[in-house]
Amino acid sequence: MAATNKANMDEVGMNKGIWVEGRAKKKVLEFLNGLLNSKKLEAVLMPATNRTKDSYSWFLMGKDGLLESADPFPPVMTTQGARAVSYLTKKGRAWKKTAVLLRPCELRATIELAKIRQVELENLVLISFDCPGAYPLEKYFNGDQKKLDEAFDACLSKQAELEGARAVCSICNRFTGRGADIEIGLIGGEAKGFWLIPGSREGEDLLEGVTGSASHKLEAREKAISELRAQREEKRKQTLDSFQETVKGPENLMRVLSSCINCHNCSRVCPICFCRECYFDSKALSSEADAMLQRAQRKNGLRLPPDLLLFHLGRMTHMSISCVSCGACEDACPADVPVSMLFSLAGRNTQAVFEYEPGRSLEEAVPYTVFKFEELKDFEAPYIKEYSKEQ
Amino acid sequence: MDEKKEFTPSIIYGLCSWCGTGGSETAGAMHLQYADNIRPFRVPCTGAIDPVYILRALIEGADGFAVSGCHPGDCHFDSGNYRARRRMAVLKTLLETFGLDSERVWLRWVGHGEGKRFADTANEFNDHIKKMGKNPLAQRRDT
Amino acid sequence: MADQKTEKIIVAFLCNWCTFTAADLAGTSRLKYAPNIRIVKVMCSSRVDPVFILKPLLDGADGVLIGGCAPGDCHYSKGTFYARRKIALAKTLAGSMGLDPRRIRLSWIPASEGPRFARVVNEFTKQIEALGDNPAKREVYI
Amino acid sequence: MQTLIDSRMTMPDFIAALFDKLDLAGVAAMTKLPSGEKAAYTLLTDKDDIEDCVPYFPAMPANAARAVSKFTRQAPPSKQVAVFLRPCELRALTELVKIKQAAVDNLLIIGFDCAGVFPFSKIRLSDELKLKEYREAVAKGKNCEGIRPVCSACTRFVPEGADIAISFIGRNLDEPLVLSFPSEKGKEAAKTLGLDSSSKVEASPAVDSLAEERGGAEKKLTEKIEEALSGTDGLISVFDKCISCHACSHVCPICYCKNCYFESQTFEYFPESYFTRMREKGALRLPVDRVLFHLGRLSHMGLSCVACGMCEDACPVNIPVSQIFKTAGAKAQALFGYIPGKNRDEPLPLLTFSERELEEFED
Amino acid sequence: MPKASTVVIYGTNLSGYRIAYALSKLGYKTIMLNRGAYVDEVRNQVLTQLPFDLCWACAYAPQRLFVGLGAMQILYNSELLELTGTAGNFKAKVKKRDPFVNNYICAECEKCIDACPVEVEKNGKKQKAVYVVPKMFWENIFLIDEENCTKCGKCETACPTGALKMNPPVEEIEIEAGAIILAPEFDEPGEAELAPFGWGRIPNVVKSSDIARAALATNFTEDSFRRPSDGKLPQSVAIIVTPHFNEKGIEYENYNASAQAVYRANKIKEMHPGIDVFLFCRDYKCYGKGHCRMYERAKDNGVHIIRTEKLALSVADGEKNRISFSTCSTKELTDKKTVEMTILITGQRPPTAMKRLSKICGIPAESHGFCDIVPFTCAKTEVNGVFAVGEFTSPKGNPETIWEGYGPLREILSWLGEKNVAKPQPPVLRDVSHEEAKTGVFICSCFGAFSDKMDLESLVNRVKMFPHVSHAEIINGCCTPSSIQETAAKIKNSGVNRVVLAVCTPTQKLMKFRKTVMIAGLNPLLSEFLRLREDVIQVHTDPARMEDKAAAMIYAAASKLKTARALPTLMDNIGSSVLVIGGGPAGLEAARYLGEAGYDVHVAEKTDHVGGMADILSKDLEGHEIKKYMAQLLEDIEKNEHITIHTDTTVTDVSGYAGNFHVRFETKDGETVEVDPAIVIIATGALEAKTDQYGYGKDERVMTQLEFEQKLAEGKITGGHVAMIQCVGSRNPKKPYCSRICCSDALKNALTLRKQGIDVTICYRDMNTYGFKDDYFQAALKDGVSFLRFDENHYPKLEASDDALKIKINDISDGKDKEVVSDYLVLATGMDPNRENNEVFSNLFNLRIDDDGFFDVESCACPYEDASKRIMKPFELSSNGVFVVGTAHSPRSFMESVMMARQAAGKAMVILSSGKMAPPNAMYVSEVDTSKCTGCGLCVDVCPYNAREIDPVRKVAVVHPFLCDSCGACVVACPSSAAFLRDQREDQLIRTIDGLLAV
Repeated sequence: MAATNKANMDEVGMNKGIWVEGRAKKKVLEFLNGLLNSKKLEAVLMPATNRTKDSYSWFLMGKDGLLESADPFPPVMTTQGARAVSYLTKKGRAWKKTAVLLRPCELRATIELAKIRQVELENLVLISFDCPGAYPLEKYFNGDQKKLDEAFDACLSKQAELEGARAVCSICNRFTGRGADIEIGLIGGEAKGFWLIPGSREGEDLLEGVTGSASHKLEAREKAISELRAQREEKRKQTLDSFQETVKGPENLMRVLSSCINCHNCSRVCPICFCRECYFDSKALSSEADAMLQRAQRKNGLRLPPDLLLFHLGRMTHMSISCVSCGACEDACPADVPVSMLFSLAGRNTQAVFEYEPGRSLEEAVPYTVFKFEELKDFEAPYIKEYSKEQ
Repeated sequence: MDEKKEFTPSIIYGLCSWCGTGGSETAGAMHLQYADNIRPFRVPCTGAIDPVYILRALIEGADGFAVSGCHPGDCHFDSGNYRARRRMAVLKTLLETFGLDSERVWLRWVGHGEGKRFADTANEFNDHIKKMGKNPLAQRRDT
Repeated sequence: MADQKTEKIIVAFLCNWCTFTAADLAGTSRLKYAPNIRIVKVMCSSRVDPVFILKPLLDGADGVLIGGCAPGDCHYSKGTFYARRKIALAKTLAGSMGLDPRRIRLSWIPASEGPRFARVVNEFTKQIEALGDNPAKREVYI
Repeated sequence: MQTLIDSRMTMPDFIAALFDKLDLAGVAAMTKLPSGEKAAYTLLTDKDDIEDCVPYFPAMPANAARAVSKFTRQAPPSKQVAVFLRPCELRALTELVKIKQAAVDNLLIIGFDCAGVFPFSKIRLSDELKLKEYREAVAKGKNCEGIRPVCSACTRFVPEGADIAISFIGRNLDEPLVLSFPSEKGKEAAKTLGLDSSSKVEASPAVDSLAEERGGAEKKLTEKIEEALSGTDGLISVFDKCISCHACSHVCPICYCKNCYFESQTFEYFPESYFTRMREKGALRLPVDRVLFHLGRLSHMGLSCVACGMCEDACPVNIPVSQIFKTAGAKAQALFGYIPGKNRDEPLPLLTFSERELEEFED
Repeated sequence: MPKASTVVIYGTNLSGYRIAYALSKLGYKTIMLNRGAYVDEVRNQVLTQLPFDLCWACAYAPQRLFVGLGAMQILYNSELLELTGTAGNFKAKVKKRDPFVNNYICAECEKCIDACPVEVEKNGKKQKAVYVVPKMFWENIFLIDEENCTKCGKCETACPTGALKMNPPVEEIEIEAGAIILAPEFDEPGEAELAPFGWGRIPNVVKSSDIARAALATNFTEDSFRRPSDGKLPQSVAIIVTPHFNEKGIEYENYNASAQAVYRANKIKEMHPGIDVFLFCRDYKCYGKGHCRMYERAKDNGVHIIRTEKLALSVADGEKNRISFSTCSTKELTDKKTVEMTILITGQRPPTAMKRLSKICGIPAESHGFCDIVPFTCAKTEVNGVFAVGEFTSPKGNPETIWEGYGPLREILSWLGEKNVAKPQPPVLRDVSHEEAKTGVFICSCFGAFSDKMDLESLVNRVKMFPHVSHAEIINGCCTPSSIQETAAKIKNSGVNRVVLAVCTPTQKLMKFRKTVMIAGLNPLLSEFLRLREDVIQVHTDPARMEDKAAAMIYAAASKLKTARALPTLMDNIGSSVLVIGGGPAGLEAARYLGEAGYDVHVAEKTDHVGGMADILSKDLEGHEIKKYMAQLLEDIEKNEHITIHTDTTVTDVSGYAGNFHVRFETKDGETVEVDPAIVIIATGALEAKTDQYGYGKDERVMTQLEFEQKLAEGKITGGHVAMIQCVGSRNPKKPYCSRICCSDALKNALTLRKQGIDVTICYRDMNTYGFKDDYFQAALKDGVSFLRFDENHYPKLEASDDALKIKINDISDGKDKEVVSDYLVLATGMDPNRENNEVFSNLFNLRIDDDGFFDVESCACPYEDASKRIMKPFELSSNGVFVVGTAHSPRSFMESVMMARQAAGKAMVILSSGKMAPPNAMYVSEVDTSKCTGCGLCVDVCPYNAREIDPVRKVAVVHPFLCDSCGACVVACPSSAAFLRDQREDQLIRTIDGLLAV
């Protein structure tokens, strides 16, 4: 259960990684099959290539073992994994003990969804890995997939930047699977092998009996991670700051949004946007023709369907605090709007207000549900008592 | 638009049904004069103001949106104002992030008995928005 | 590929007034018919949305049978006319989308005709057996 | 055949005249966005803004019928508003009126011949070369390179059901408009605008040649899709990449449901159901009901599909949704002899019946 | 002779109000005798005796809504002259004079003021002889300045509604009453009492109540701390808890005097860390919930807390106060501090009304001059049928006073006849669901007052053109009986089915507006009430722009109404039985109270017998016979057929919600009992704290106070010397609360010992004897009990040898090290929460546990003390229907636990009596659109009233409407607008915004 249970984490500690030599993809599948055979697990939810082998999809696999095409490290993110977990457990806890393989951002989104009861973590074992990023769907579908796959595999262990990765991936600073029940440590292993690191009691139990050496110290990995993180953090800051410059002000922002077709597909694939009916598609915003004519009069015209900017900004007020910068929105945008950058930027800033990191810990309440008595004074307009003396 | 005509901003003032409204009523009872282009928008509690309303107003023609309700600790509904403050913080952060004049949105607590504070806030906000000028966002047809 | 020997599954949507009653009659008359059928009672055959037909086919049922009152005999007077249009649509769509329309059958079986119900089930079962397994049955990629 | 009249007005003049003489409350048409790169369907109320109108701009960021639906669903305008619509948008609007998702009261519908549109992410206002090619293709009555596949196979490119129709194929876009007035409302408007039959114009032969080219393309497209969709394997392969985002239905002008059936609680399962199904098959692909969504959606709206191509434009994984729906929709429509968007008064096929029909489907 | 049913309430203190409210709910009429010319002229506690600074207007005012609804009547300028008859059939002779302006008819058009020719200077401002009292919460009160009025009669002629009567006669009436409640307001100490503290003679000495009042208008900002002499912010402040310094008449600390002082100190410090704050008290009496934490905070904040026995104030120089004090009782005033401002925490003095009322009603005063109450009863005086409540019976703070209003209900009812107030039958409403929306706008001219200020005709013409408006017209008014009828007729005749009333404040006149719409046959959800007066008429001057604003408001309201839906008021049936968990004195008292009122009560007790800790106690400090009382209680319980006792039981499962719980418990034999209580009272008590300090547990001579008391009762203590150490293991950062009872117990046992001639030494930190208990401290001093006072950081040390216990202590009274040689050491260990128990019930009933381990008051239906705003709300169930009473709530004495149980039971009785319950905001409750709801629970998390939960099967939110107070927190929390308020659906609010921008 809940991998991000802090107490759990502290107890287990982080220096217990098991070093496994060999190709990570193969070994991880062996490991999972082993758990299925030994009935420690009854099912695994993870990506596998689809029939036409040109894309990936989520599969729940069990009794007969994993599909041959199962791939713990897919080069693209078709459906955000947290959504897949949500499909499975929205109506109740997983029926059987199930391992789920998630990218770090999918893991974070899963934790966020657990907070809002769209995911039930009980009976799930969350496994995550050091993610090199993912290709944009469009690039992957239109490019030379073999080459791209090779480049991706090469990146898995070398902690090199994935060339052509999605914009959000290239500035991702939370690229490890920390917080999962089992973390697959690729960084620092230099392709010779990888670590399986327990993040909870449960993870520890599952790793029992996995043969590997404990000799390979995790320090190398920690060092590599912190270097990469420092780099990424710097890059993230710079990229978002300079991106902010390009979208600041109504003129710039509307230019960026001008290709938006108001299809709301970004929210539909968003793992955090869990509403069954989006507020911005609801009756709340519908009005009579005359009212729209009036709006048109006020602002020299009204784009139809209306409320395009309201949708984006409004959605940000609803979920940017929980935005995990997974990039699913941008992949699904048919109009090439840099949605994920917009949301990453918005999320960075709104999350900072509450020092909230989505997906960091299950125990951290969603900021809208809690408050402190003394906080956020800066957002209040200070009263100048002498303002209108004459009265 | 007549350029010479003084700019009269279009302002919505979101008031909670208790203190915000009470403050405005006290101002009324005391016959305090304040800017007449301010339109009251009444909700049960500041905690019931969805930032979406404010965004909608700013995009659709308002030059400013002020919110007043019970002081912290005084909420008729226990804690609505604390949550309101959080939402307003998010909203203002977002507006700031995208350079959309976060100063067009004000949150200031006004108690039931604070007629003067209410009128002052209305006037000050009006002057403040006048100084800021028209809301460029509200003039765009592509939003 | 599909194992021809597996038991075929036929999902049947039967209208409460005619065919479901006919099935009842078949039972009380101790008529023997193929055991492959899984009955879903609906109040009227026109309640059967094409989605109800397509879903079992995609999820691996080998056939879908819709049974209702004969045109003109509908308990709700016009239901079967609408039902016929819907099932025609379902079959046409199935045909154009790569599903075998022969796996869908619409039969009007009045309440009094228990034997006919048994016959239709047997016939349809045979027909489905001849068609073999629905390829979607073991298809994990669907 | 409608009488064609030379209006002696270019597009801007025409819109200005509409404003002036018909006392319009507004005009809705493709309009340049202030940012200058793109155009969007926009409601304008000020005559001064009409210079930004670009009704012909060959892109469809949204099917305008959806926009008109948003505009009129709650209540139609109390004063007349002119709406510019492409033929497929007009057909979609007609279908929406049937299901009460739009009203045409107080709308003056201006339709125009459509030479197709480019995928919307592929065209900008600044793409002069492309636009020039497009104009030339229009004048010649040929398919322009780069327009969407469904557009190049669209044979219903002349507006049906407009109040004022602009004849466009085979003509120069900058020249005065050639109009016809198929409806009473249109004729009334013509009178007010001071247009009479004295300036009759002949129909352009380019219309027929384009029809022929499109007819051929349509046949080819149908064949291609039919082949791709053969058998369960075909069905799976075609939709294999689908990520269940449902973007196709969300931009579809016909899919009017507020909460899509396939996103409703009906299709949310309890966990045990997933595991049982997984055991039966060995593995279960998630999200489930992916193919069912497409088939089911077809069964819900295929009879009204106007092949506008929005779905395909919006698909983030390049599934030829529109081509599939056009092909499958056409077959279903043929079953009932139903032509969507043809006639506002014709009932939807599933809401009517005749007593003796379709007997081949029963036994 | 049949009993009378009306109840006369003398005075308007909060308790009286609460009784009036509760009786009206129960169907009885009350007549309140208000000695002032308007409500609150004689200040009751609401303004000043708050535990904290809070604006209470919104919570206090709703009680007034019952005034004028028939159930509660207020007589102004009234006095009780004579009381004859006996309980059940009193005849009260009352003198009264109606107010000049009848508030229920007055439209507040101010025409009288315009007409008045007299103008005088008052406080630097010009004022007419008829004038408005600055707004009292919701009402504007019109008064005539009798001194300057020339009686010209112009105002009376000008009054369009006939509300103003220039010469209302003084009348004498006789009221037949079943019971009399004495609830006069408190007497604030005046110059005489406060003179020693310089009040009235030394500049910059202010009363805390003055600050509290000022704070209400400035909302507790810096303004409340300006020094009076020059309006400047003082750089140093002294706060003095005056009751501690034995000045005659105010020496008894009311509930929150110490707490108020510390609160005030913290407030100043937190706002201006630079100000030096000195707090002078003798003891810090912090026995209320959370009070010790405030004290800890004060220390952290750097407040200088000076414990002193004596002090005096004088002028230092200019406008500064010099405070001379001594920390030692023997020393003269040697230490000095100079401050720029002094705040006196004043407390209450004995009521001046006591003498008169004593004569009229025949009730005796107790020794201090307050009204005497029969022990173990709620508010019962020695005369049957006459009750006394609130600060009339002892110094009190708000929470106690308010709760006291519920305590005596059952006893009051026993003297009353048949119910004499029927609920008004609402008019039949038209079903308009099938009609197209037609909105009518009715614009009030306020009898011409509005039309003087702006052109209403023009507004009407403009409004008529709005797309959503089908009818518009001017009305005269909508607030006087006749104008309500006229307007209703206009609405009806216009044929509209949506109504916009552009009138004045609904905060005050909501009921009238609603009534108007209902008389017109429409559901009020189809109407909007705009404040033309407050938002336009009174605050703007440019007529054209006033019209714009009014038009915009009307436009917005009309657009909002377009999609309004009429829905019936929700009602829920509630059960009639009660479950009491815990069979201690508090639980049993609650059970007896409700059982005798005829409600079925189940008592679930964990152990094999009921009675709890009371077995051990025989008398309390005041000498009340606890044993006798308990015997009577058990006997009453035994013979009451409504009460079922289940011993040896464990509560295993709770489902349902307030009003309709379903509780299962198991007995020791594995038997399962299921009950469906409407209300649950938790009285599971607390534990005596144990300690390992001072050799307790090892040395038999060291024992807890309770153990000692038993020994004493058994006669085992016959001689020697007894030492007591107070506050062992408590009032420290680890356990920051006072157990409230230890000081009393120590005094009680010490006095007993002294009677036997045994020497006693009490080592203490603060003598926490509150109220009249302080008498016993004085008595103990007189009786020769020796008191040694130690510092909180230097507890006494024990040196134990076989022959003696040597206690070494530094006495801070004189700063000397002392040694006490004793035979017994008695430790005041205080109370510990029953954590295990509390945990269980907190899970079962969704109650929170507070930082100290007791039940948190915010989450239960019995908010006492710091859940301040909710205490005021009369709404019975603005939380989850679970009352926590007695020591499970917080440390209480025996008597206090029992009283608390009665008060909760009284409130429970009011709820149960209704059988049905509508939500507090009956019409506007929040609801769920289940097709949209995803069960994310955000709404549950933010609901302050526990009114929502997730249905575990359907995975959607459900609302318990009568817990919902319609705040809308859930609506905003829900991103997909699956949560909505009935009158404010999302689309309606968006329409409103569009509408406001449309004109």
